[in-house]
Amino acid sequence: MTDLLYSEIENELRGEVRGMLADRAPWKQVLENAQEGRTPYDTDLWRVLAIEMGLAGLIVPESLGGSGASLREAAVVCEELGRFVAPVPFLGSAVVATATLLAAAGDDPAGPGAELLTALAAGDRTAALVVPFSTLPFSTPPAATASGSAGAGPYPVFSAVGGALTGSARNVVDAIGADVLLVPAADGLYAVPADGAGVTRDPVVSLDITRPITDITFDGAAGTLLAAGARGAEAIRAGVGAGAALLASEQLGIAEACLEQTVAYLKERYQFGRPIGSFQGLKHRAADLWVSITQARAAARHAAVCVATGDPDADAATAVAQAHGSLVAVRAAEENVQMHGGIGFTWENPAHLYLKRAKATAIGFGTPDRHLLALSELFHLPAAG
Amino acid sequence: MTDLLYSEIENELRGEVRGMLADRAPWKQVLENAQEGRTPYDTDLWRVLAIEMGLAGLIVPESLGGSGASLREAAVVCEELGRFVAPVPFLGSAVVATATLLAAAGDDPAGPGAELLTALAAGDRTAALVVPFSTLPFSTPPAATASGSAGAGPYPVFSAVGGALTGSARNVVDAIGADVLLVPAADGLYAVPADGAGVTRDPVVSLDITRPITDITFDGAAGTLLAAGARGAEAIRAGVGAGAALLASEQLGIAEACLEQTVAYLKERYQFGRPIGSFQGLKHRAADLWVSITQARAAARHAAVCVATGDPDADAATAVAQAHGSLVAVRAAEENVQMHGGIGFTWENPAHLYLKRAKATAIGFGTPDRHLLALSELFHLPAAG
Amino acid sequence: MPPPAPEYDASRIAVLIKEFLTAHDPATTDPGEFLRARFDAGLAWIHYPVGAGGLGAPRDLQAEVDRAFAAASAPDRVIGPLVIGLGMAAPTILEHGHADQRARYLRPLWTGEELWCQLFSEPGAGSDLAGLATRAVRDGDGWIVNGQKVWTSVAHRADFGILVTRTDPDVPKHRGLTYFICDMKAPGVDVRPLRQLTGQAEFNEVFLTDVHIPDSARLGAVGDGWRVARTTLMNERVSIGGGAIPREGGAIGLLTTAWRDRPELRTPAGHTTMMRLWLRAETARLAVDRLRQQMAAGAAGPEGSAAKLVFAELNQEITGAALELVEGDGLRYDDWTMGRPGTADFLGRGPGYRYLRARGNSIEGGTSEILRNIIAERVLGLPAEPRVDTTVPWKDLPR
Amino acid sequence: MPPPAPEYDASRIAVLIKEFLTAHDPATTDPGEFLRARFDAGLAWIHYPVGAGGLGAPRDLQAEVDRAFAAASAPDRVIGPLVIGLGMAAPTILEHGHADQRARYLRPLWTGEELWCQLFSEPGAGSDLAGLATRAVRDGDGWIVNGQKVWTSVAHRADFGILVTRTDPDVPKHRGLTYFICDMKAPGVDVRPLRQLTGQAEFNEVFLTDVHIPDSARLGAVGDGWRVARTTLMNERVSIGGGAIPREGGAIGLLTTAWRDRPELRTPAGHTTMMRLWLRAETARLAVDRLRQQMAAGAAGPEGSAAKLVFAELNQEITGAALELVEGDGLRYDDWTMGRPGTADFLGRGPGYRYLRARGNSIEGGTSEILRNIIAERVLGLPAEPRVDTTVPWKDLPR
Repeated sequence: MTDLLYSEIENELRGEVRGMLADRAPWKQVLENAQEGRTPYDTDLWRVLAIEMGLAGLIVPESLGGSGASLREAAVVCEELGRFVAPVPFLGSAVVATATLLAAAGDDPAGPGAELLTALAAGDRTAALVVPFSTLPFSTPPAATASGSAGAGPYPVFSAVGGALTGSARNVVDAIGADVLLVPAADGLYAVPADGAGVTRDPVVSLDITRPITDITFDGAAGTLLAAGARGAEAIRAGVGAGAALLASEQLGIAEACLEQTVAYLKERYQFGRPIGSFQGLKHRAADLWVSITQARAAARHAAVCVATGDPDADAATAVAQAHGSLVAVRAAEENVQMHGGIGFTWENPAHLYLKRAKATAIGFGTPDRHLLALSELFHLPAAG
Repeated sequence: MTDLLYSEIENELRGEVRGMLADRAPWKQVLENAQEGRTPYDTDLWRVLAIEMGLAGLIVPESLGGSGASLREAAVVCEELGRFVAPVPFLGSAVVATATLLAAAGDDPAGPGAELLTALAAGDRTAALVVPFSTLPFSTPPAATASGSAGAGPYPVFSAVGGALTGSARNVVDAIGADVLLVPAADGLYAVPADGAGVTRDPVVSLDITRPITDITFDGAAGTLLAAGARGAEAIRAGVGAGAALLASEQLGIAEACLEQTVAYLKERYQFGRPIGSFQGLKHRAADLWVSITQARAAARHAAVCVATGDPDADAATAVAQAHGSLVAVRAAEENVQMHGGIGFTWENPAHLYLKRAKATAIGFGTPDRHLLALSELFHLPAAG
Repeated sequence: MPPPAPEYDASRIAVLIKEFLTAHDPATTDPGEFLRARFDAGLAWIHYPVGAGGLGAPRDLQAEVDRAFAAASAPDRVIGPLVIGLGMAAPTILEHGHADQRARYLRPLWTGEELWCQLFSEPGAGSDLAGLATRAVRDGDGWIVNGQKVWTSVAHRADFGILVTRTDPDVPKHRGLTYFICDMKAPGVDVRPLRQLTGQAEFNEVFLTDVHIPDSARLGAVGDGWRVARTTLMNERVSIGGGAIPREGGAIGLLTTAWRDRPELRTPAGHTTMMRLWLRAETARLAVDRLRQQMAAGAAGPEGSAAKLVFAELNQEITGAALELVEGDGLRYDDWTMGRPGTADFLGRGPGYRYLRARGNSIEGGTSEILRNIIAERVLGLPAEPRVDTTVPWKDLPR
Repeated sequence: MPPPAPEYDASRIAVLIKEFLTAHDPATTDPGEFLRARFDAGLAWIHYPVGAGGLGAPRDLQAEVDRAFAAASAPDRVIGPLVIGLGMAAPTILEHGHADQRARYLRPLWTGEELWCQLFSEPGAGSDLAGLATRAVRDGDGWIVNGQKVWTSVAHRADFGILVTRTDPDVPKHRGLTYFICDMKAPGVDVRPLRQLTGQAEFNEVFLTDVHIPDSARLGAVGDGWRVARTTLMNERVSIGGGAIPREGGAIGLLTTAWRDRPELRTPAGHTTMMRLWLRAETARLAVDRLRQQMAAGAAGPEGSAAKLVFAELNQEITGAALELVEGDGLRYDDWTMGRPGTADFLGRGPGYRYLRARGNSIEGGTSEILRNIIAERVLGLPAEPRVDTTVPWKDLPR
């Protein structure tokens, strides 16, 4: 049985991150940053988190300038970032891209991946893996298998001719501010400077106003091969897998924050001469949410530990955590709007920031429906027909 | 748009049936009849309903001694029988078997079907169609199509050699007391005297203790051909279709009775110094049930009218009414148990009679899952894969 | 109101319409003039009394009237911005207004020459509307009003607002209210856009600062505002969710279309979710059909609250499922620019907007929680919660 | 209770067990004698104090003790009928009983020589246990008890019952209760089977008519019965729903097995229902795993109530889906004959029985509604409902 509790180190890390976010990322600031026409990132906040607190290199080995922690600890950071809907590229750069690079670099401390990891760990640069945010984190995606859809693979693969990359991908997360793009190509995984020739990044109007997504097109952009052939694909699988597992922890943080906001409002809001939290119709729903969240916490912990340790249960654990986490985060966010009544439906209340984040994470790295299908295939429970 | 209201005649009919059942079929009597080891039928009650009130021949033309009413009016009777979980073979004999015979007899007033119809209408005899209660009411059942299961057809077809029938069927409803069995055979529809040679009826321990089911085996039993070939199959389709549509009305009656019992208990039961119906946690659930029941009523009416008039929407209307009716009846029955608390879990409270009836009707003539699949095929919404 | 004149049946009305159209050629008459004449002829809302735009005819003939005028290409109004006036202000003025008020307000309300809005909800009084705090204090033959209202659609364009105020804070809350017609152009009425989570500002906040309202604009007696407001609210609930929809009409049709058009999006769970929603949409549709038949037969049941409740739940679940169904496309929004739409649009724009807009369905016009209470108590007769707020003076209530 | 003796760790306990097994050869010692000796050696429940079957050792070592005795094929009891004694009576006697009571009751309770039942619920006092009506009236140095209890499992075989009575109807309900140990063989104790909707009579009704209980059988002070009863109830909730289960263990496994074995039963909606239940069973399992880890780390959270709540809901939904999945077979029941099972069997017998039995899961041992209240109020700190029943004398409450 995996250890589903938080270690003392994790609790300390959580406390530091939470304190910093409470100080530097109150929701009014987050909302202000997310006004239309702007990139929502808070670069000052990211500098503090990435460099001063060392979170950019949290999962990077100490030999490369990182903290040498694991995805387990990074999951705790994701919880807190979710709790604050913090507009920083931790998931895209410090989890997905970094985990991809770690898997690609292997044990070679002198390869190009190692150099890039060192830069990422230092917080000097950020990177993004150029796959759609909706990519399902399994090597043979059931989606493609089941539907026989055109793309066939789980994500678009770029063509590479003599190191010149051509192709496009939609809805890439945390890429708008990235310095380096990690690109799946037919013959392996490449690194491409984001400001290089032949690279076009089109910002997308994102449902989640606190997390930007980008459409990316390469027209013969020059790239450096990081991992050839299957090793590149394996690295991408590791990166997306890490992102998917840890997205469940982010969802846990979203759900917890929503329930806390709901409960606070239920206590302070009076109607009919009573706090509305004294009405059973509302309190029973809050109780049900709390129960779902205790389950989401156990599932997210299990997934984080499994990807951190390479446990053979990692795929199942991730699918379980992401499917359940999506349902719980969305429900908590929707209930938060509903139980706030009219005020929860306004722009000037934080509830919508969480609603948009929650719904986007339900699509991120596979919808619950896709995860259920994956689980049914993993456990030999075939669909009808 | 079909007329979804109750006519004055229907309201009068309802009043008479309800009055009679309230008088002759109180739930304690129904429970007493349903004790283990007994056939639950109340033959006295059936005599009154069938003969004195003329319900046995409700849908039989006046020329054959019936009332000349339609399935629309019969649906109202089904509502009331559901409301009282009345142990009489109305559904099996006066709806399914009678509708089958009507379709088989066509316009021939001198055929063997007509004679039998006259006997049924008079209440002298009852009949049962020998198909499993779980038969889905569509000629090309999606179940068989989709799964490619062994049986291929929607119900077992008996072999017929020179009028001698051989084969078996499980879970036949209202057959234990029937005088005549209507049998699907390879070359048409037959009538077989239930007490004839080669006929074996094995009573089954029924989940629904107020509605008996029977396993039937024929070993060369002598039968009379009622309708040859495809006409026989069409007649069976009509009978099962009528039963399925009207089962939704029975489910409506079940659900209404359950909600009424629940509401009465919520008003009379005090805990914490208050009637428990004043707790929002319970009252909101009662309100939701009431809403579902208003929908079930509209859907059941629509289905009854469609089968009564041969409307082309009949298949869809039946699937909708049965799928929704099953969900609502089961939920109303389950909530009735739950909101009664401990007392609802005992044998000496009527709640379980409704629970068992409701759950059995959810399987009867197709589960909600089967109906959803049928609807998805009818409306070109193909399943995945 | 006198009982409906028995002489009006469909054929008699048809004759009147024909005569009216002969006298007022739709093709050549000025639209405003046409509409005023139609009102004066009693062919506006025919079940209203003579002189108030109607004929005292049976209500169920109205649909035929509207069809006949539409068939003749008669001038008509854009209904959207008039919904509050037609659906809520008019029946309230009809029931509680005196003759002068009916004469002054009903015709331009119906013709669309004057727009109306509703000044009911407040930041501190949502579900508990009777707890509202906007104060009206006597000032000579008029009143001075101070307070803040929210969720006011059309306010930025409206000529009048129906307004509930507190005139006596020393009695229990339901007894100290008074109902007014507020001139939205009066000094001290400040309308500000209220932005929703969709990015749009469909609604407004209205700040009332020392607004003077003449006593002649009072509807009903002083202290009787709650009874008047209930007329308004009753009509609000009937007006929402009662529209006729075809099978697969509305949000479910957008979901099924996506399913049919894009096989690559299909999963087993997606199929089940869609079919279960399809079933619920279909039974909801049939229930509304039945409700409409009941109303036509003059036996409207309490199913109106149910229809609103069901519409909200279904629209929310369907738009949520539709957004996830399109996967990557669901990550994208169409436009966050703050617009000022005149009416709610539940089906327009992209799946993200529809999903977000649907969150309001269970809040606006009576929350789903309040509707469940109404059904439980008024329909099922279940006992009310123990009340702490009906016997103490409003000013002493905790809030 | 003294704090756990720090000297007991796993290895020290292992030595003690080894010494005990050497002194009492499991193969040759009389089982009753063996169990009594094990109790006296403090190896029964090792976290109990010395002299009460324990050593005051850390609770989390108990599992290792039980494993060691099992590995040695030591005599043991059939746990089923002992659950109420071990799980509820014992901790209550330990916390509230005096030395004589501990000495008299705990050893035969643990060895299984005496069976216990619980006389709490009444027809008029279910969720509102503190509203119970069974009266105990002083009679010399004892009490005379009259009343009716329900939902009493094992009562027909039990030697003793833990009993809550009303001793003072003139004070608010929580303050007028007193807790006793009732001799089930005493005159006036009449146990009758209570048949459930499954057909079985797993429980009993117990009628108490002029039953004499000596004051020495009182647990806790007169009027302090509610506090004592809370100890019992707290232990009840911990004991339900906290068991370890493997993936696809329990009811979900029966559903998935049917799915795998019978392709002809598969539909898209059936697949979705199953997979959603599979997911919920898996997350519930992980949550219980985490709860167990928290308890082992000495930081038990309030998740126990959640586990019971979730188990009930899941078991009900899974058994409901499983019954419909098998279609025709679901129309058949296995046996309506009234049996008298000693313990609840949620997984045995056919799908019909499992479905029906599961209905009780959300009622017995605290309804799901009460558990939600507990979570909302004690965990989330939400305000209580307005109470009408805590200040008035019990006898004046409406019921």
